Parts: sequence; structure tokens; C-alpha cells
Amino acid sequence: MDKKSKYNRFLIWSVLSAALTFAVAFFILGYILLKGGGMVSTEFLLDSPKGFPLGSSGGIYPAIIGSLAFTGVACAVASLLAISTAVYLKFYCGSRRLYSIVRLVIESTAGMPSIVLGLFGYTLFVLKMGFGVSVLSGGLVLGIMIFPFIEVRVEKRLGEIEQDMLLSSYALGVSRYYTIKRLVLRKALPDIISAVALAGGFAMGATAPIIFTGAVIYAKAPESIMSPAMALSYHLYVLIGEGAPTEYVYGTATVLMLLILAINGAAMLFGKVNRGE
Amino acid sequence: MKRDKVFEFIIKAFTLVSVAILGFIIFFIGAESLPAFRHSGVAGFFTNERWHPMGTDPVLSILPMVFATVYVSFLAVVIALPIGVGTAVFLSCVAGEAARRLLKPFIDLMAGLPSVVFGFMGLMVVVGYFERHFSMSSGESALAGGMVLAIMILPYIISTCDTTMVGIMKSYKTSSDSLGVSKWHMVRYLVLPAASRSVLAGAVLALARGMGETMAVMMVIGNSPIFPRLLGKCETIPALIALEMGGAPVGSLHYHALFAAGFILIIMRFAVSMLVSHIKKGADL
Amino acid sequence: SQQPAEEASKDEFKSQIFFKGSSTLAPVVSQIATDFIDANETWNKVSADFPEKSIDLFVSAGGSSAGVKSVIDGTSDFGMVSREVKDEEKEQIKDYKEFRLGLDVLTISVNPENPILDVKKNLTTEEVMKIFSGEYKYWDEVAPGLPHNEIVVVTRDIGGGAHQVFQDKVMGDAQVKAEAIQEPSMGALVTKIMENKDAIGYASYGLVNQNAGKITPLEVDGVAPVKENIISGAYKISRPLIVIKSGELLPQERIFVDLMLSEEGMKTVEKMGFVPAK
Amino acid sequence: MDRIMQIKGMCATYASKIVLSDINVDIYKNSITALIGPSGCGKTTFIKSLNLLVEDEKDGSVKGSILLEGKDARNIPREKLRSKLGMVFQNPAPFPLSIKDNMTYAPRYHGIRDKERLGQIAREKLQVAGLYDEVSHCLDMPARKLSGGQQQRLCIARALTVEPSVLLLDEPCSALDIQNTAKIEAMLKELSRDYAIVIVTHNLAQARRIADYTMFMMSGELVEFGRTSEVFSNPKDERTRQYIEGIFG
Amino acid sequence: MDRIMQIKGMCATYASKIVLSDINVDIYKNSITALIGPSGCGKTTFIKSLNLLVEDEKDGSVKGSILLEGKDARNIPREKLRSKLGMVFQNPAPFPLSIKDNMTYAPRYHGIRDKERLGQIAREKLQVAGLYDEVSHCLDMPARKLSGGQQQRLCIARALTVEPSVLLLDEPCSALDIQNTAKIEAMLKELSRDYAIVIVTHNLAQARRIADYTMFMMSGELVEFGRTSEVFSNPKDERTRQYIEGIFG
Ligand SMILES: Nc1ncnc2c1ncn2[C@@H]1O[C@H](COP(=O)(O)OP(=O)(O)OP(=O)(O)O)[C@@H](O)[C@H]1O
Ligand SMILES: Nc1ncnc2c1ncn2[C@@H]1O[C@H](COP(=O)(O)OP(=O)(O)OP(=O)(O)O)[C@@H](O)[C@H]1O
Ligand SMILES: [Mg+2]
Ligand SMILES: [Mg+2]
Repeated sequence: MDKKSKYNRFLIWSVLSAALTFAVAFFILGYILLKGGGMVSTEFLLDSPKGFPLGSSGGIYPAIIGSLAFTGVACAVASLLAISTAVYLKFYCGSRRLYSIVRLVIESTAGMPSIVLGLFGYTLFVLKMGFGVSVLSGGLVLGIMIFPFIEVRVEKRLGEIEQDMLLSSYALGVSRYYTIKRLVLRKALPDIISAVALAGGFAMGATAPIIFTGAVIYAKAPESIMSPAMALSYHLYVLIGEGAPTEYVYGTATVLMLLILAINGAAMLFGKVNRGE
Repeated sequence: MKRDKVFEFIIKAFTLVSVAILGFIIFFIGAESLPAFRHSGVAGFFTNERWHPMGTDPVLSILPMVFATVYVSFLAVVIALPIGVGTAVFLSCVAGEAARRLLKPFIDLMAGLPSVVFGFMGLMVVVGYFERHFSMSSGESALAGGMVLAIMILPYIISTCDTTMVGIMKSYKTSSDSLGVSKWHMVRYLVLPAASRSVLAGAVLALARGMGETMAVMMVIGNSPIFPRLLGKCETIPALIALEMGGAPVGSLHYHALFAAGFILIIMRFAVSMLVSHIKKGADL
Repeated sequence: SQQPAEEASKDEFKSQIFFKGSSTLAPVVSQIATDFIDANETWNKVSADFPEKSIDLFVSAGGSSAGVKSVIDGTSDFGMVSREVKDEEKEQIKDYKEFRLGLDVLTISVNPENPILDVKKNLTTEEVMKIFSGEYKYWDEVAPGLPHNEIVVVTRDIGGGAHQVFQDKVMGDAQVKAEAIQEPSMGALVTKIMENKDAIGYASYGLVNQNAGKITPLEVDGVAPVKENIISGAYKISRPLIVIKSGELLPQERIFVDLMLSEEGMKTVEKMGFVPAK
Repeated sequence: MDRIMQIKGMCATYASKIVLSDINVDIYKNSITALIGPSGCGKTTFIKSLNLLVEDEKDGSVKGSILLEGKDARNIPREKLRSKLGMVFQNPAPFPLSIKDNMTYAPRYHGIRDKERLGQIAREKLQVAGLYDEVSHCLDMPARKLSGGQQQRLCIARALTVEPSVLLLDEPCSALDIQNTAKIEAMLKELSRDYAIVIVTHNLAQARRIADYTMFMMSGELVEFGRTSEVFSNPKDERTRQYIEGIFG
Repeated sequence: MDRIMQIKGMCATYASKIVLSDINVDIYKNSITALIGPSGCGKTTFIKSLNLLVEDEKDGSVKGSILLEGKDARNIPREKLRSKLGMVFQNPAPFPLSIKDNMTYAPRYHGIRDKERLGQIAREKLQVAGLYDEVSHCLDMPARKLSGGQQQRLCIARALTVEPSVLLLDEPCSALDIQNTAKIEAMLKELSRDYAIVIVTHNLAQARRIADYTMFMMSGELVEFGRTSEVFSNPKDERTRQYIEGIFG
């Protein structure tokens, strides 16, 4: 049929795109997993880096804990601020001027080279606020880095909430807070959580912002957020720079990948449970 | 009710804090770049000379890097946008619920991979391929940067578009079906136009990310401060900053000049989003 | 100073020592530190005067200048620098102290498959300068008989410590050509040379040793970059590896610095491929 | 009879588009006011302006004075204003919650926590709206699964849960069958003993049946307002006459 | 008169919930069939079953035989089936596109590329639905900004663009004022010369005015089907009588 063939190119386009995307994704993931999957053992996961140069034997336990700590701080801070900002802009901000100013500030800082963010964090958190080189400082910088990322997504999602539903709720004389709590969040929460999880992965993979503010080449697993820590991403960077055995490079990358996968998986599960209830 | 006021106060306070921090970043970078601007004037950054921030007679022109930043990130968006939107269409309109649920996590996973890994693989695969097959003396090039960056921003484009497209499918599939048109007609004339905002938002987000991406790009473009050509080397502003920041003595002109480069990047990003919001207004639905 | 650890030192034992700076030196220091921690675990095992507190030695990179800056700002206890510390920098540091761990040498290295190795193992400083400045564009201009391939010049970031050394000792007033590839780390630079037959770059002596066989250094002005020549100072293109500090050392810091300067520490320096100070 | 609302010089605009211009009208206690007029004339906007809901919409703004029980609506906290003015929308939009949660949504906000009490309110209001028998066995079903008319009735019941003193209804019976319409009409008549009711309707017969007052609007203007019997039997404005005669024409 | 559709033993279920059971009825060419019945009895489901839309919904399924022009509906490609059976939903849902794009959406699918021609179709069908004059100056406005009644008329106009041979209308006039209702009724009368029309309505007067046949449903069963005059004047089933008398009761 003529009609069918007319749209064949769309079918071809979308299938080819998807094929390409997933081919690339599987290639990268598969490549890393193939080369690094064999490394993943309890010893590798639970031991400290050893060997010569450092990291060419032993494990990456402190880096795993460090990465989780950095990411945890970053997500906690960024999601709190970003969700608040998005909610404020969508539901409370009355003035168009204010709105465009805030948007402007957010847009200008989104995609800031992370190295510059790192220097900024060094000045503000490490020096001025006296947090020192620590998980806290590094986490805060990562938080700033993912803030626009979360904010933009959450705001977009909130914008997709049906206007009619909001108006119906307001018309019942309930406050915005109540509407947000009972209707808006209920609808948007799964997507908000997945945005935060995605951002968490992004933060976990970032290197430049923490070089100046929190990451060190070697440390034990951090016991407080005031001490510096190793991080998987930075460890990876160091390993590559030092020319460590490739299986350790890929092994570290594999663990990083699995962690990110786990975070996203947990977010999805949470979203599903939340939607289902 | 009291709780409302408290809630409003809290989120207002958080918004203020966020804006204050972000504003402070801009201020910080602005302040740190001031000595450099004072040294050679804003125009001094855009002359057709070489970047040479040290020595007795420093020249701070970053015109080639400005072009390279735009060039590489646009290249990436141009490569990634059709593929990303196509994949989003596939996920939301072609793949069933089960397939979607299976495939989507890979997209998220890709978004989370550290840029070092992309850079490393870009170096091994893309750059290596160019050297072997295009008889280029060295494979580092704007195209390699664009391709690596395209892969990195792909997940962002896909996930922004996908959410919206799924929503449209859910709301209008029945109405569309009842008009007796095929799914592909719906994709072409309903899903894509109605999602155009999201596509645009995705592209902007991706472009923003692209212009700021440091590590991966730096590893594959060769970092030569010359005007970009598709198969030639070039150097983006983030790469410039990342490369030289470690070696620039604090407080030196070089140091301030790097901040000035960062400031110019902010202005560029700002210009792009202004441009886009302008387009968006024009295409308003 | 803002460093919380330092504040604590007044009344309490400071169990943390923080190093920051040159990414060339960082692996060396962190290697020594790791060995030290593994051997002792807690300070009281180092010396009976110390309390039973775990040894926390942190090493973080970021560049030589960042190392100097952190010492000026007081955000680290020691700075690691892989170039000479400038006078204006020294002025900003109260009670400046420095400890020389060793020397790094920049070798002019090429890919082992490069035919130049059969034709011409030695380059003059002038030739090196011409290659890097772009005056020689193709290999056959360097020596007849070489292929007409473009010379791929690989450098570290212009402005970084390594490049400054190269600039001073080789280039003089000439500039490296704009088309050169700038690599963010020595590792990347060496990798590039290992992968590209037409590449030439100034690889760190340490990394050349670590990758022996995969990358080959040339002689410069007839002097080969080997240990004797480096120690004697015959091979010119070198830079120092320094640890700096502001103010008096705490006893525990003194112990660690002594360890770095000891024979054992020097062995590590050498093992990492650098030339030890002693 | 007493005026519960007085509207003077009310204008409503969306961005630069003027949708209502200079409306002057009073709403009386214990009576039903029908609002009729051609599609697109601004009826929905009118009732959305009364509780200032238009101002919550994008680019929407309301000008002029609106007095509720003698007080300027702008000086009453929005939430109070809106729980005094119950509203039912033209297209029923149940919340994406269960039927029961739709019904207890507002009462919970107003501080009722007791499960018993909440259940009782839900039951009672659903009965008033004639829905209880149909849904009593599936109160936990998502409300979006109800049929169009059931959704409509649910929204009416929901609006009653805030115990308003004025009820604003936008074509509440359009999706209802004849029996439910009759029920709702009876209910409105009943409620009008205590409340003021404004009802938008396209069904002129319905307006005649139940309304005490009728206002006729056209392209954003109030053309005529008066006792229903007079407006229908003896319209003052030519446009009103033509519109009403449209029934038979 | 000729039958265009024959429905035999049709059942419709959502998951385990039986919404329609054993419906047997014929739809005649060149005539209007009114579908009446209490809210929630399955009217919407009935017309959604005719073009098998129920099967595209979650957990929905249709059993029994449906013949369109003698052919089993299941053997007709879905797209063809649906462009033969034009449908307008109870709650108007214009696409999030401009008014014009809503109107040209389906024609484009059927291969019309010419701008002129597309514009002409849009104009023509909007005129039929009585919307053209109101929107002619803003055809590029998002359709979502129209008033409720305008959206309804837009959806009717949109359904006409596929040139169906059967029109299924779910309460098409519920959001329309009297004049537009009259226009639509006239239009339906006009269309019924060429098409078969099924119209769900709560307005029994409307059914009497325009329908040739009337079917009365209750809790998912077809209670009565016959010529409108007969069903209204002389219902065979007691339940029908009671329902119809509801008008006056
Ligand atoms: N998707 C669904 N899932 C479960 N039940 C449904 C679904 N859609 C409709 N129903 C139920 O099927 C019954 C018939 O619904 P239908 O929409 O056909 O009624 P209707 O006759 O059109 O009513 P109204 O006149 O109120 O629109 C109702 O009880 C409704 O709750
Ligand atoms: N958000 C909006 N933005 C722009 N125009 C709007 C908006 N809402 C309504 N309008 C316009 O205002 C006019 C009045 O709309 P309103 O919904 O009040 O009409 P109505 O009298 O309720 O009509 P109906 O009987 O068809 O529901 C219409 O022309 C409509 O297109
Ligand atoms: Mg309306
Ligand atoms: Mg229905």
C-alpha cells in the first residue's frame, strides 16, 4: 500500500536509530564488562588498592564507599534545592521578572565546565567556609553541578501536569501545598526520582569537580563527611594516567557501571512501588 | 493554613539559596576574570592572534577556541538529535511496554558512565579508526570530538523526548486510532509536532552539556589552538581551561585569563539559550 | 588558617597529613604513604610518643600550581611541585621549606617503528626546536630517506610545568606549532606516541622506563637520557621534583618526610621511573 | 432577597485577549441563577473569575470588584474564598485517585482526620449526587475508570464536600441522563434553600425549570439579567429575544 | 432500508468486568439511530466496540460478530474500519496542535498534500460544525485554548474529515448551546441522507427530534430497539416505559 510505504522511512528511521543507539550502548557496556567483568570479585570489592603503581593490585573498596558518599551528599543537597526551586518556580513564583532571572541564572550555570566548578568549590567550600578538602566539599560541588540538571527536568515534568486537575483542586479551596503533596507529587514522583537517580549517576562519574575539593589518590574508606576520600571516577582517572594494568581500569569502570545501574534500578523499583499503591 | 506558609517559606528559602550560590558562581568567575579583561580588553579575546598567556607580552585571544566549542558541540547535537529522537520514537511508539522497560535502563546507564571512560574509548576506537582508515596523520579531530560527545549526549536527548512522547501516546492514541490513521501517521503529525518543545528542550540541555564537557572531548580533539575543521584538530574552551588550570600560577594573568575564558563560555551558553527561547516562542503551540 | 586539622593540632594529636599538587609526583608520594600506612596502621606503632590513632595520609593531584596555592591557602600540609618554585610564590609562603625528592627528565621520544631510529638516533637541540615549532613539517625534512609523512608533535599543555621546562631548555623564544596535540597528562602523551607511528613528543623519563620497548627515546646533542648523564647534568632537559611546606614540621610530619628522603623513599622514586635526589 | 455577591466592572483577560468586559451583576442568596449564552461567550470564564481561578491560569487576569458577603474577594484568603464558592467544571476531571480519596480530598485538608467521619461525608455527598448506589461496592477503584456521567456526578459530589455557600456549576448535567438530571435538579432546588447557586446551562428548558434569575451573555458582555420568567417571556434586549427564540427557530 | 452494520451477540469486557452482554442489533443506512440509557449502562462502550477501539484499551476485549457492509469487522484492516466509522468522543479531546493541524491531521494521512485542498477541507468541515466563523481568524491557535463547546465542535468537524460512512457520536451536543445544537442536528439530518449515524444522547427530546431508530440500553443489555416513534409512544418493555416517563416524572 502506498500509505504504508510513505511512512516506511519513519519506521526505518526509528528502528535504525534505536539499533544504532543500543548497538553503541551495548558495545560500550559490553566492552567494559567483557574486559573488566572478570575482575569483579569479593577481594576486588572489599580490599584496598595495593601494588605498584598504586591500584595495580588489591581492590577498590575505599573508592566505592567514597563514591557513594560523594554521590549521597550531592544528591541530597541537589535534589532538595532543585526540587524546591522547580516547585517554587512552577507554583509560587508570581513575578515573570523573577522567574526569568532565576531561569537565566540556572541556564547560564548549566553545563559549566566542571573544572571551573571545582575551582569555585575550592574557593567557597574548602577555603572560605572551612570545610577543608572533604567529602562534604566535594559533594557540594557535585551537587551544584547536577542542580540544573535536576531542576530543569523536574520543572518540565511539573509543567506537564494537567492544568485542569490543578484548577479543580484549587477550586476546592485547598492550598497549593496540599495540592502539591497529594496530587502533583503523586503523579510526578517516579519521574522526579528517576531524574535524581540519573543525576546521581552523572555525579558519580564526574572527576574534575572533586580533584580540588575532596578526592584523593589514596585514603581509607571515609568515616566522616569531613575527611577526604577516594572516588571511583578519580581512581579510574589516576589508573588511566599512570598506565595501570587495563583489567584494573576496566574492572573499576565495571564496578562504577554496576553501581550506577543499581541506583537507577532502585529508583525505578521505588517509582513502581509508589505508582502501584 | 500554617503548614502552607511554612512550606512556601522553605521552598522560597531554598530557591534563594540555590540562586545565590549559582549567582555567586557567575560573580566569582566574573571577578576572577576581571584582571584579564582589564589587561587586554574584551575585544582582546577575539582578535585573530594566538593564545599566548605567558611571557613578557601575553596575548589572550581565544577566538579559535570559541569557534571550536561551538563547532564541536553543534556537531554533536547534529549527529545525536536525529538518532536520539528516533530512538525516543522507537521506545515510546514502537517497542512494547516490556521491551521499553528492558531497554530504557541502558540509556540511563549510558548517561551515568564517567566521561573518562567515553574519552578513553573514543581514543581507542574512534581516533584509532580514523588513523587507520582515513590516512590521517593523527585521528584527533573535531569530528572525533563531535562523535564522542554525540554518544555522551544521546541519553539526555532520548530521555527528555521519551517521557513526553509516552505521555502523548497515552493521552491521544485512542482519539487518533478512531480517525483511522496509522500509528506512523500519528508519529509524524501528532507525536513529533506536539513533542517539538521537548525535543528542543532536550537539544538545549544536550548542547549545554556538550559545551561544558571537558574530559572526554579533551582526550580526542588534539587540543591545538587553531580554527576548527571537520577533520582537523581543535581545542574547546573547557579543554583549554582543564589543560592549563593546573599549571597556571594562582593570581597570574594566565590564571585570570582562564577564568575569563570560562566567563566567555557562560556568555556563549547564555546566548544559545536566548536564541533557543526565541525560536521556541516562534514555534509556540 | 582555616584548616580544621591544624586547629585541632593545638590541643590534640594531628593524625592526618595532606599532600597536594603535581600529578607527576602524586603517585610517588602516595606509594610511599601507602607503604607507610600498611606497615604501621596507627601512629603509636611509629613511635611510642604518639597516641593510638590511625594514620591518615592523603594525596591529591591537581597540578604543581595548585599545590603551591594550597600551601599558601593552608588547605594542605605539603605541596608537591614538579618545577622550580618561583620567587614570587616563595614570598607568599611563610617560613618556606622545600625537600627535593628527585629529578624528572623529558626525553624526546618516538614510536619504536619510526624509521628515524635506523637513520638518525641523535637530534640536535636545533632540530628538535625545528620539529616542534613546525619548521619541519614532514619527516623527510628531518633526514632524507624518511617517509613523506606529517610529523605529529605531541606536547603537554603549553603553560604546564613540563612544557615550561621544555620551552626554557629547548625552544627558547620559538613557539611550539599550533597544530601540536596537547595532552592532559604524561600518560596520555606516552600512549599517543605508542599508538602513532609518526608521533614525537617529550615523554617523561619515568614513563619511558615503565613502557620500555613501546616507546623509544632519542639522543639530544649526542647525549642519551640515561641515569649517568642525568645525574651528571649532561642531559639538560630536566625538572626537579619538590615537596614544599610552610612553617615548622610536626614530629609526625618530620618522620614521614625523613622516610621520603631515606633510602627506602628514594628507591620508590627510582622504581616509579624518576631519578632520585640521592 | 439578599445579595451574596456583587460584581462590579469585572473584566477578564487571557494575555491580551479580552474575554469578559465590564460585567455588573449581583448573585442572590437562596436562589438559582442560570447563565446562558452562545458557546465561547465567556460563561466558563465568568464563573472561574468569581473565585479568581482565572488568576491561577497562565496569562489570566481579572479586574474589577467582586464582593462576597460585602467583603472584597481579594481580601479573603484564596482558600477560604474557594471553599465558600464550590465549583464544578464543564469537563469532569476526577483526580487520579480512588473514588473515596477524591471524596475525602478536601475534607482532609480542612482538618478532618477521623476515618469514620470521612467515610460518612463521602457516602452522604455521593448519595446527594446520586452516585452512591453505583459505586458503593468499588470505592477504591480509580475514579478515572468511571463512565463519563459517573465522573460528572463524582465531581459534583466532590464540590459539595467543602460545604460551600455558593455553588458554581458549569453545565453539570450535560453528561447526565434524564433521571440523574432530574435528581440533580431536585438537589439544586433543595440546596438553594440555603445556598446561592450559579449554573451554566445550554438547556434553556432547564434554566426555566429551576432558575430564579437568568443572565444572558454574548461575546464577553452581560446582555441581560433578570428574573427568569421575565427574561424568557419579556426580554428587554433584542439579542436575548433572538437567542431564546432559537429554541424553536 | 439497508443494513450497514449487523451486530450479533456482541459482548464487551474490561478485565473481568462485563460491560456489555449479548447485544444484537442492526444499524441502518441513511438513518439516525439514537442510543439512550442511564449513565453507566454501557453506551460509550457500545460505540467504542463497534470500531473495536475497546480492544486497544487496557484489559478491554470485544466478543461476538460485527459485520460492516456484510464483512466481518475483524477482517477489515483497523485503519480502514476506523475511517469508515467516524467517531466523536464524549469529552472532546483536540490534539495538542493548532486548530488547522487538528483538521488536516486525517486528510493528510489519506494522501492529500495540496495546501489549498487541505485548507478547503478544514474550512468546509468547520463550517459544517458551525465553528468556522469563530475561529477563521485564528486557525493557528492551539486548539486547547478553545472553550469547551468550541472544542466539542472541533472534534465533530475533525471526525468528518475522514469522510466516514457511519458516524458514531457520543453526546455530541452536551456542551453546545441551543443554536449550535440546532445546527448540528440539521447537519446530522443532512448527513443521514448519505450516512448511517449513531448518536448517544441524554436528551430524549433530541432523540425524538432527529432519530429514525432508538435503542435503549440498561446495565449492559439492549432492552429495546425500534423505530423512534414506536419506542417513545409504545415501548414494549416495562423498563423503557419507566425510563422515558422519567422525562415527566
Ligand atoms: N476502562 C474501564 N475499566 C473498567 N470499567 C470500565 C472502563 N470503562 C468503563 N467502565 C465501566 O463500564 C460501565 C459502562 O461504561 P460506559 O462508559 O460505557 O457508560 P455510559 O453508558 O457511556 O455512561 P455515561 O452516560 O455516564 O457516559 C461503567 O460502569 C464504567 O464504570
Ligand atoms: N486560556 C485561554 N487562553 C486564551 N483564550 C481563552 C482561554 N480560555 C478561554 N479562552 C477564550 O475565551 C472565550 C470564552 O471562553 P469560555 O470558555 O469562557 O466560553 P464559554 O462561554 O464557557 O463557552 P462554552 O459554552 O463553549 O463552554 C473563547 O473564545 C475562548 O477561546
Ligand atoms: Mg464553557
Ligand atoms: Mg459515556
